[in-house]
Amino acid sequence: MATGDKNLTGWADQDHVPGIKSELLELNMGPQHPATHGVLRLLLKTDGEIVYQVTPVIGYLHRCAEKIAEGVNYKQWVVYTDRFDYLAPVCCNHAYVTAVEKLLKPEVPERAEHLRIVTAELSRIASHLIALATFGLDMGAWTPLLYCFREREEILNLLERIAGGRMLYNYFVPGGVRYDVPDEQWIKDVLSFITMLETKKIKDYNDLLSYNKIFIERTADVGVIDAETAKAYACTGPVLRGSGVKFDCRRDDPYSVYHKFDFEIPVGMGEMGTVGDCWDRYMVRVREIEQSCRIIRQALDTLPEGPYQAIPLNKMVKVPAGAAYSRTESAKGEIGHYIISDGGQIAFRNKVRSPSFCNLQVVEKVGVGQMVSDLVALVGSLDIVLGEIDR
Amino acid sequence: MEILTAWLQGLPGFGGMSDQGLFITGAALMATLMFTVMALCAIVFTWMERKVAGFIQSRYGPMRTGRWHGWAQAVADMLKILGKEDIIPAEADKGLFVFAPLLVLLGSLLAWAAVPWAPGFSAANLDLGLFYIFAASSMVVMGILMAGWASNNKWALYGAARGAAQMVSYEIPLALATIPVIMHVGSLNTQDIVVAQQGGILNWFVLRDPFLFIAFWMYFIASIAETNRGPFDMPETESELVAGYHTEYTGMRFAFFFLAEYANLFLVSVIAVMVFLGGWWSPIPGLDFAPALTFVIKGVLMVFLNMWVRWTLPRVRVDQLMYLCWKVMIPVTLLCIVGSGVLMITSGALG
Amino acid sequence: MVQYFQDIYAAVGSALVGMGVTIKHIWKKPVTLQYPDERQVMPPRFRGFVHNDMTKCDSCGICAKLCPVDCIYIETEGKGKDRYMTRYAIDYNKCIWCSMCTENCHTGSITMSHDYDHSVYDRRTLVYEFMDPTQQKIPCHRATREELGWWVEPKAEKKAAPAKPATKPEAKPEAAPEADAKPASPADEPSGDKGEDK
Amino acid sequence: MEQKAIYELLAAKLGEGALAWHEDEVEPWAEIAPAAIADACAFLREDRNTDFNQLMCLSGIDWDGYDEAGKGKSVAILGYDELGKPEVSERIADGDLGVAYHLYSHAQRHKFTLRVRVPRAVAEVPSVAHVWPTAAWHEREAWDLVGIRFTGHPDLRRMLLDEAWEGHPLRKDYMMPAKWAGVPMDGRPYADNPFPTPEPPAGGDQPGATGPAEA
Repeated sequence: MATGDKNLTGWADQDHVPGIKSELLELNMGPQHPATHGVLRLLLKTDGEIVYQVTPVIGYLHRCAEKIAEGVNYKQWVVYTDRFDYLAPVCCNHAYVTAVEKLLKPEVPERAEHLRIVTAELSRIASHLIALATFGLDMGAWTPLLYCFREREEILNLLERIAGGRMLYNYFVPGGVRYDVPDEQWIKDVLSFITMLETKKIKDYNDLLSYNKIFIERTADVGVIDAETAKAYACTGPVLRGSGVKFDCRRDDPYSVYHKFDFEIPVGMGEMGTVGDCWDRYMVRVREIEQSCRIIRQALDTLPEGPYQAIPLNKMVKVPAGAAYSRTESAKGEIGHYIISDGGQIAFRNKVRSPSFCNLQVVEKVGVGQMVSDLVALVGSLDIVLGEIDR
Repeated sequence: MEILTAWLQGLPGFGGMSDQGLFITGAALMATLMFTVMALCAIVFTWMERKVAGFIQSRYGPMRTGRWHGWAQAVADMLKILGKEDIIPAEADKGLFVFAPLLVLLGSLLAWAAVPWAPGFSAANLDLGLFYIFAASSMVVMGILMAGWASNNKWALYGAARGAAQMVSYEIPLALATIPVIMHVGSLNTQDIVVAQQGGILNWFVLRDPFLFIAFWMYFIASIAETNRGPFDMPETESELVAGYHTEYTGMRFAFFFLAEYANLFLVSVIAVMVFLGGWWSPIPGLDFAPALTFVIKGVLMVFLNMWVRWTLPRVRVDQLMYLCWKVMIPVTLLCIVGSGVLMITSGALG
Repeated sequence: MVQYFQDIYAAVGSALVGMGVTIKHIWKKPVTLQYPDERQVMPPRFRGFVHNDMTKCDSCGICAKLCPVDCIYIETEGKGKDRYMTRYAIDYNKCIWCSMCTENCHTGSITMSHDYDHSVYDRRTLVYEFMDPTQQKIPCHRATREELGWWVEPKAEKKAAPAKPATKPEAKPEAAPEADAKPASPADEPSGDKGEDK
Repeated sequence: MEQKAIYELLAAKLGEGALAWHEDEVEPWAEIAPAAIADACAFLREDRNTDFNQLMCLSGIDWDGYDEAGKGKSVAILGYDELGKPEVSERIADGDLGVAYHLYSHAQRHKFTLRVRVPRAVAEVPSVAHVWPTAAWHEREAWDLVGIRFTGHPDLRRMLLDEAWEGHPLRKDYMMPAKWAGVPMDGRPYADNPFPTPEPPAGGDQPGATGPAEA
């Protein structure tokens, strides 16, 4: 409301009252701050509530995973990919094994691909649930947080049954998946869970949060990222789609067997305000949960019989020399792995292009001129994970 | 107060006391009572808040301390918080920093004096009771401003600035919403306001006429804002301002803010009960066997409503908060005053 | 003006809808588990603390080699038939429960237990010593193991081998001596072998 | 558009700057002279036929010791011993540094890969941050971790590491400092063998706060 129109070039830096020096207030938002989703630090220059400059400072969680990749072999590094986006680790596994398989070219069994997609989509739902939850929390709504975590807990239980881990699964291996479906009951449980999610829970979230007038007022027309900015800053995932660009690696650059499944790509339509505002990004995630449910149902209905590993677990992976960049659609956006192999068991160089890293950058541009509260909304709607930004 | 002094006079040993002595003793007793009520508020309502929040959110809340549903959790928390190290930031304005929590506490404590607990039973039966309550509770805003400024913390300053703007603004609709009732009663005396609502639920001011009904909800919304609770917890906004004006406070001083928040919460709830919801009168006429208990139960229900709202709604933004106050609530409350007045004239109530 | 009243209506309406959702939940049974009293049943594949059955281990060292975080320490002495393991330790400070050590163990000695609840007061107590060389050294060479009755047939499949009863009671793994120094810490052996003495 | 055709367009524009086209790889790539990379990117971004409006990824690479036969990672550091200390060889790393650009066009739906190689001594590549704003952070990261200086970058500070950090970790000859800002950087403080061993455990190399576990 009060934002945007004012000329932002140093208005507050001038001395408006003779003799009284006025300057912008420097504010350290983070690294320990409830709204920064981790250890992100935003260096703000504000004039009262209006933000004039945002400088993200990152690296507090830096582990130099890319250096570690040069010391562990291809299979061992799968466990490190779990730790990038720890809210959707299966998606990260997927990105990595896809890249390795691009060089390795194993015959990945159909069943493995289906299982990969089921778990990756479950993981995506879990991540989106957290995104909704924490975004709601940033907007001051506590209760949706707990509801979303309740549903996420169900997903964690399901993934725990198939993969063994609760949060970090290490489920994929180059050439397949680690374990088969535990039992038929698991498939039934997944189906009943997604039915429950589709029919009941999403309605609850919508009633409680999405269509709440206060929530709409807080998020509509706030933090608008237009399509051109989104593309120029290489935003991907729900951030790009929230800006109205219909792009999804799963459809436009298909990997795995996503081309077999029928699903829609929700985009921001500016229902409550401008295309590309926080509400659009939020709503894209809600709708993606529904689409992921559709994919899971199709993948489980057509789950083929057969092996689930092309390479036995106890066989070392030796990747032929070469370089390949592979990208997949994670919950946060496009994860790219650029693997340079020198023919050995260990990658020569493994560059990770993480979606949150690129998505966060847009804050520098879009955050200017917002109010402090809107900046919180903006950062929340980008749904960043610091584990993946700092790597 | 009169009841108390009369009761004191009847006690052995107090009979020979002078009136002045009786008054002072009675006042001291009353103050102790009020402070106890206030401390109890904080303890009971913290527990209640956690339980309400818990059950709303599909969980239990505290379950361990004291066996039954963790009833002793709030007591344990209080003890813990009192035992914590008291930190005053090095760059803080020490005097103000120490004084601010006291002022906040004082603001909410003073207002308790005029609350009518039962027929004839209030700490001070003032003719300007309602006015006095609003005047006293507006001291809180000074405390908050002081706390934010003295902390020498930018987040605290933000919280204080927001808090000052919010609380000063919302006092207007808060007071305006009660004016129709005052017009009906023709008195600011809190006892009189309650007495005027005798005769069952239909005689409560909230159901007297449609404008009063709207005024009640306006009062309710303004009271949430006045107590700095969600969805209007601008001064604290834990996701934006860390903890707002009390970011730097620890231990006992933080406990004062905490105490004041819950005391204020109960205060605005009992004022709502007193002004709109029939005070100590029970909904069914003739069943008024425990006035004070009825009063407190109604107050607790109002607190529950407040908590329910808090744990449901997202927070508004600070400019939207001001918009809501100045462009929605003040016009609507003014409309209520006019409308209620017109109804009074047409129905011949003034006649 | 119409917009103004529509907004007020929408605000009140949506707030009431939301409050309906929350009040509905008050009457539902909470989903929380009262943790120490009620516990979740872990699925069969659950990866808890790593456990090594010292009667089966022949200290081939594959687990240590495959561990992405190098948290397994194996020390041996001697050569050939006289090669004995003197130390087998897992540092749970580092362990990431990835299960890579278990899937390549050819004797099936190292497994992921279902034990997850393992708080300690000192990080040092999380380095678990699975054997005490002063009590018993474990032979590594196949011939020696066969001779002493330690030999375990390698797993035919990847399925977990059936648990073999311990042949030598004195060969039971010894808990870390640090655990003794801190009686307050609940430093149990992270395994199914609950009955062992410390 | 075919990648080959894109390269031909680019070669026609750049002339000398386009060095080679590597067709028969898993992922074909064009080798560009370092000086021409900014022009190449600007061209690919602006040209209607190519229209590469998204920079998917920008990777800094240290090519030192790259051997397609898979022999050895680096000539400067042979490997790491048990305690994570590097075994340093006689030879000084002298391999090239490189940058790889992965481009994507939303409109045309095609991808393209560019690579540049610069000698280790003069690791300078023109920045493409003015072409794609997203490159700014990627380039900062490449500077931080690989040590490639991007000329013309608006704000070339370290991205992930502290401003005072020494060295660039993703270089093949990088050695972790034993101590930084008073914090010991070498690991394994808890894994001492608690049982009496023939040689007494060296207590000196343990960080002060976390002494060795004594039996």
